[in-house]
Amino acid sequence: MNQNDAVTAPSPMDSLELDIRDLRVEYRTMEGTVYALNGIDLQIPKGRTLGLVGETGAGKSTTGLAIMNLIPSPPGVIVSGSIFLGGESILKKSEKEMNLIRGNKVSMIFQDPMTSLNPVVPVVDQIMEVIEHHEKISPRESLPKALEMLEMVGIPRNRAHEYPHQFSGGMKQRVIIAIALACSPYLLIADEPTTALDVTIQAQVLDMMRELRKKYQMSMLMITHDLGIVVEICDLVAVIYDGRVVEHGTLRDIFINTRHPYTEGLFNSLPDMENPKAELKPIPGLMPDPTRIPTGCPFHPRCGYAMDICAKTRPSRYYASTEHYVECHLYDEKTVVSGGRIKQ
Amino acid sequence: MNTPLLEVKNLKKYFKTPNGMLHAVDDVSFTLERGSTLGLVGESGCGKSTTGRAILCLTEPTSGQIIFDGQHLMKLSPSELRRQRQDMQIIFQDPYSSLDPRFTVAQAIEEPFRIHKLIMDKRERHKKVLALMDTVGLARRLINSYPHELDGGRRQRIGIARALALGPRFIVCDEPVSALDVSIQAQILNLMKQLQRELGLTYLFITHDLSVVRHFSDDIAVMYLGRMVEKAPTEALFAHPLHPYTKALLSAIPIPDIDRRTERILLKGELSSPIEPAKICRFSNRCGECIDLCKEEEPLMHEVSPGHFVSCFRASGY
Amino acid sequence: MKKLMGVLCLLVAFAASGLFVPAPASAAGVKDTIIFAYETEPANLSTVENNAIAAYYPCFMIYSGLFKNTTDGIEKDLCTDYHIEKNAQGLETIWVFKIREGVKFSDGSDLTAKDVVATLKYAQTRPTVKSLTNWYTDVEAVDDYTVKIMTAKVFSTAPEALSNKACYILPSELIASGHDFNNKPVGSGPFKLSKWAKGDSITFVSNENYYHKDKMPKIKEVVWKIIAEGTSRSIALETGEVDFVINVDALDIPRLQENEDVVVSVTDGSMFTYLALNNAKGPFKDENLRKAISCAVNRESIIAVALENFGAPIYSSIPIIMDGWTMENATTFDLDKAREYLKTWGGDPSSLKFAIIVSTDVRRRAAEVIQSNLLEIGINCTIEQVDSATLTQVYNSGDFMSYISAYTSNDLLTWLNGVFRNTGTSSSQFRQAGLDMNGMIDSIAQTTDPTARKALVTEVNKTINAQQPFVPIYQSKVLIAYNANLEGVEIDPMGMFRLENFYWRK
Amino acid sequence: MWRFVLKRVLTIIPIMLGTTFIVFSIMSFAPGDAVGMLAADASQEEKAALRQELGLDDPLLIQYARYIKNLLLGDMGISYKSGAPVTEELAARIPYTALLAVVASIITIILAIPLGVIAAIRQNTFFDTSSMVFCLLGISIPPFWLGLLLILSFGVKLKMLPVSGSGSWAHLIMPAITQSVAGLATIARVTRSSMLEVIRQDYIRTARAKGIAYNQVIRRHALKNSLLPTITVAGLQVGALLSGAVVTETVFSWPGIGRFLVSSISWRDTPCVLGCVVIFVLTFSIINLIVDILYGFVDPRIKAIYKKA
Repeated sequence: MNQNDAVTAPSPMDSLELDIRDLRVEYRTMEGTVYALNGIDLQIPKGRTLGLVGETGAGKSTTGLAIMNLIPSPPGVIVSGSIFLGGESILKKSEKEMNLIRGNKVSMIFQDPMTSLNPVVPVVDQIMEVIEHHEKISPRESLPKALEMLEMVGIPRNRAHEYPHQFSGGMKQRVIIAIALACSPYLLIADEPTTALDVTIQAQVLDMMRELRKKYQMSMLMITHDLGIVVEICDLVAVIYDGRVVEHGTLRDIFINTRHPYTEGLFNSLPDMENPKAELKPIPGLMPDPTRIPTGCPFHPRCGYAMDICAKTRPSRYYASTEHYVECHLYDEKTVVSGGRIKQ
Repeated sequence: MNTPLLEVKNLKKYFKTPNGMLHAVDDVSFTLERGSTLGLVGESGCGKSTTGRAILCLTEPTSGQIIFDGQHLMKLSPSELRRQRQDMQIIFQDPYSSLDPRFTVAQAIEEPFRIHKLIMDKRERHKKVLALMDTVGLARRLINSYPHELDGGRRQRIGIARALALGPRFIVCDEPVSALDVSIQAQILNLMKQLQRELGLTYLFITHDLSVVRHFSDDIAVMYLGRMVEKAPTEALFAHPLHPYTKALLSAIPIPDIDRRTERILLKGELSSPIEPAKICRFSNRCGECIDLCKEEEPLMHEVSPGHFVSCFRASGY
Repeated sequence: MKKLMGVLCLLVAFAASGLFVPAPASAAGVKDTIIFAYETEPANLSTVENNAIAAYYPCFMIYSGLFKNTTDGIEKDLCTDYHIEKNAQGLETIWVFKIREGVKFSDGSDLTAKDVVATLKYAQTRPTVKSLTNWYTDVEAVDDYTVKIMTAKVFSTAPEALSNKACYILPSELIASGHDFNNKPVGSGPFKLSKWAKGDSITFVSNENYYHKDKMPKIKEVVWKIIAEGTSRSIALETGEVDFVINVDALDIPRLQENEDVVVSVTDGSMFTYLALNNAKGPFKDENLRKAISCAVNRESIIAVALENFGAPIYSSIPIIMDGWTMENATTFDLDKAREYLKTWGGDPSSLKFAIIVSTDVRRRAAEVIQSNLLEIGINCTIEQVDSATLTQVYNSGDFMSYISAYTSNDLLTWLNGVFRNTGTSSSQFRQAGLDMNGMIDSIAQTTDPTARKALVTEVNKTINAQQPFVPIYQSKVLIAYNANLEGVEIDPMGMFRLENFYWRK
Repeated sequence: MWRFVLKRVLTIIPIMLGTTFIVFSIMSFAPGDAVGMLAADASQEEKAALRQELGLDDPLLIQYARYIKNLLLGDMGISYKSGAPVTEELAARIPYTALLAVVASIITIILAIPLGVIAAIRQNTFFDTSSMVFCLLGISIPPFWLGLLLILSFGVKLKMLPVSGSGSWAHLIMPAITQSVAGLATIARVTRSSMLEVIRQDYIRTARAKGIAYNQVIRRHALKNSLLPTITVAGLQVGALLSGAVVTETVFSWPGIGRFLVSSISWRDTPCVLGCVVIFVLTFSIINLIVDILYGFVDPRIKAIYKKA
């Protein structure tokens, strides 16, 4: 399918900061084609934070890179779908146009702060670079602003000219956040920003992100595998499995009115807070091989509720409310509202 | 039997660096009962992994005593120590880097036999490998696969099978599930619990993940900058954390429950340097409850309630 | 980075400007420069501090002696006349030489009898050339232009011996002051040293003080280039970068012969190559075994394999150019004979264990042919290649079974002394026991009458052949190629030539 | 930093003592000696006299100690072969080898780094493949053969360049190319692979996420970082240049130190051999020191280590 044909005008609403429709991304390698995203839909309303939850290989990071239009190509190919950022179609932009958007209208924080900064450039220069690039100002003009950004993320000015190796992991992640926020983006994509950090540092960073989000009034896509972090920072949650959103809703929808068996499995895999010694109930089996996706519902081989139909047809989307939807054969228009078979 | 399986007394491990001695593990003592699990928690760089390795004498301790089943490990000759090690195994965090990429599953699992020159018969060894694969839930068809063909969970199962091969009584688990996805993590944790029940294993469970350690351990020891700051039975620790660091650590765990929000104690700053630390409370620079004494003397571990040890001047019983 | 590059470039330019002096532009019209290419650099330019061929060429240019070697034999040079006087015992042991008057050294000082005396005495103290100077016992100056040389016994070939570069004349004052002749030679030859760029080239210019006004070099400047690699030498000749190549690679000969701008000269050489056998120990004590080996060695195939056919087989034990040479008693290639000799020897050929030691690739190839030849008669041997210093050590120590070596000289006595004389405590190169070689050499030396001497040489030659102390293999050809415009080129069997005779065709 | 440099300079001393001692011992234990070469036909007594004159009959350790003592005074001894001071012999040849090495290094670096960088950022394109094939050839072709090939094509067939010796810039071209090809190929390959590694680094992605154009990202963030392995290999290649000099100098009759070393060894001219070794060790140590200092300039983490050391 040609990329351009796929843009079937998904009426981007003004209130949406990000609108991804039916995005399909493949990595075509020598070993075979990896189907990374298989028709993902994501919408983030202005000023809200969406948690993108899933396990390794579910397509979380690919989604983030796709929004930045930074999917490495080759081997990555955007097969179809559309991405609208503030009403503009990202996929139709030239590289030059993208360079005006990246770091300016949309920023991204990557997982590992240890490797995300250039080790041979002083940290303040790495912040100044993005300011100079987007605001077209001289180094002399950008320096005060960069120092201000550093201060805002809690790094004293006198350390600005140090190199990344002189900083701890938490401080590096603060620098990266300063870079991401330096040009006040509308949307911040945070790809597992605290996974590499210790819990106490993670708490500091999450706290800071929460405050900065408020201050900048920006929308956020929080990519994580940690449901605890989702609770901390997100308004909406999208659970993805095999490159597709299988359940989407508000925090309460997902945590209290869980619908999808996979979401339920994720919760059951975690120790129960009420009864920490109780045996865990892990999801059996493994993530499907991304080069060979099961037919029907991709989760059916691991699903305790699987029925015959699950192996044959991909389930449609059922809406329990305008924001809470689920893709599962256990539900139909009626049961999905009342809660169906899970957690009755 | 009443004697503990493992007794660690005043264990120290210092490393030489250009800037001075790095006190990775500084005067750590604890005992470990047979069949129990001690969780060793703390943030990166606190010395928990070094403790685990020093106990197995994988890295030679600077000083202290390690008494395993009545044997003083540090007094053993290298050959005696090698024999003793059959009883003591380790599982690493990243099974990928601890497996030789050129070894098949079978070769990886039978390697301990070859190293210790046990079960020289090839057929016998093959049988044992299959039995181990069954034990850790690895499908037999994978016997000739290479590590890169397997996912993290399966690799970790190989790591466990290798550790179990020589029938040990004690296993150091160094962040065994940190690299795994939650669904796989739960599978491995369940497997390890099951093995403990069936084989009567004793675990030293090293992790930074407090919710996992709460689920898994009977006792928990918290380390900070090479020092053990608090040790207590799991539920006692969660119910009554006494050391300010433990309190902060517990409050920092993001809990996946929207109805339960604890008041978060945010720590200031970051870990200070473990190189030549001053003889004061090592947590004092980040502590919200710090008093003058903390900056003058180093607190010692003391028992404040039965089984609950803490090294803080301000901690008292409950 | 850019700055660094700039500095580097400057440095290079600076260094290069020092190294590269523009080549002298030849005067319009007639070329008066010649460039030679030779494989090895002389160790030094002294007459008495080395005895390698590489040093002969420059010494012939820089120095002159009482006599000189030419393709026609020995010629008077600084000596104008000589006669022999009898000593008290009536033996002809006193040689009286008249020295040419008006000869100057290149530094302008006069050459007189006292320089001759000082030189010959000095040469006797230098270990390197002692074997070439031990024939005389004393030297004295009769007057400014007359010198007397006393020998212990009758020595018939004094002029030949004096034609060796070891006896070329040096200024006595410089000898006394310990002058560095190695690097700053001063002589009375047709040329003098202009510049020695070590490792690269030696430049000579004609000596304006040269006595022989008729033979003043027509070519004023000689550049002696060191080009180690054979093919590189040939290519340099083809491209016109050099004019004269000594020791052309045999492989390049056919190509050069097709080139009209190049003359290829192939002359019979005197370089006598042989397989030495240790006569003093082990199975080679037995002459029958030595003869068996000589009969088994196929010289023709060695010449084909190792020399690309540029060589001549030899069977008799002295060089063919020597007066009195004979084939009598010499063994030739004959496998049946070889087996016969083996039978006479009576040992088991398969029990023989020895290595042929060689020091060059050509000789290794020769040894490989010998190895297969010997296999024909059931003898197994191995080949060991070492460098020349090691080989010298090996044959001096006597700790060997066999090796391949070579020796060349225009002068029979020098040759016999070099190959056969038992010197001091050490023995000769083959440790031959059955022959009184020293006696034979001395008797030749003492025979002044040419006819008697020739008969004696033949006799000696026959005697040695009968003993077969070693296995003569081949005399290689002297392969030289030069610019076709060059005239006056004459090459002697040692590959030597007199450069002062060369000139460019107009 | 200066302490680091001083420390490194001081380490040259034991290295120098070690290498000279090893070479000295090997030369002593090797069969044959200079006397045998200089006076092959002399008698034992005459040889003994010559040996005494050259100081070869003293015990080895005394000979060595004498050598070191003189070396410290700047006297490298007298060549057995030519009788000239070794310093003079070396001084006549070092400029040639140095010139060849510097020109070859400049060619290498000017070509290798852009080649490697462009090949990396255009990975799997025609340019990449062809340049890597070229590099593979460059590494596998023996310099001896390459030299002759150049001589045959540019010297004999095209008659564009002189085939041997030194004397002008034209003489320098073919030896310099021969000298540089292997190093060029090695460095280009290393640059390419380190560049490939660097452009996959997270911080490159960070830079791209800032909206910086790819070419600029390469220039600002990848180039310097990818140079680290290149510098290491370049330092080693200089060592290779010294050893490769032997072959190149022979093929092109370049009057340098490499050929001198070989001929000195075959003459058992120990003072000259030691002189060459001293020069090689010094050059190599200094180059490596420069490499280490360059490291510090490129990577602040390493500089920090130097400061502490």
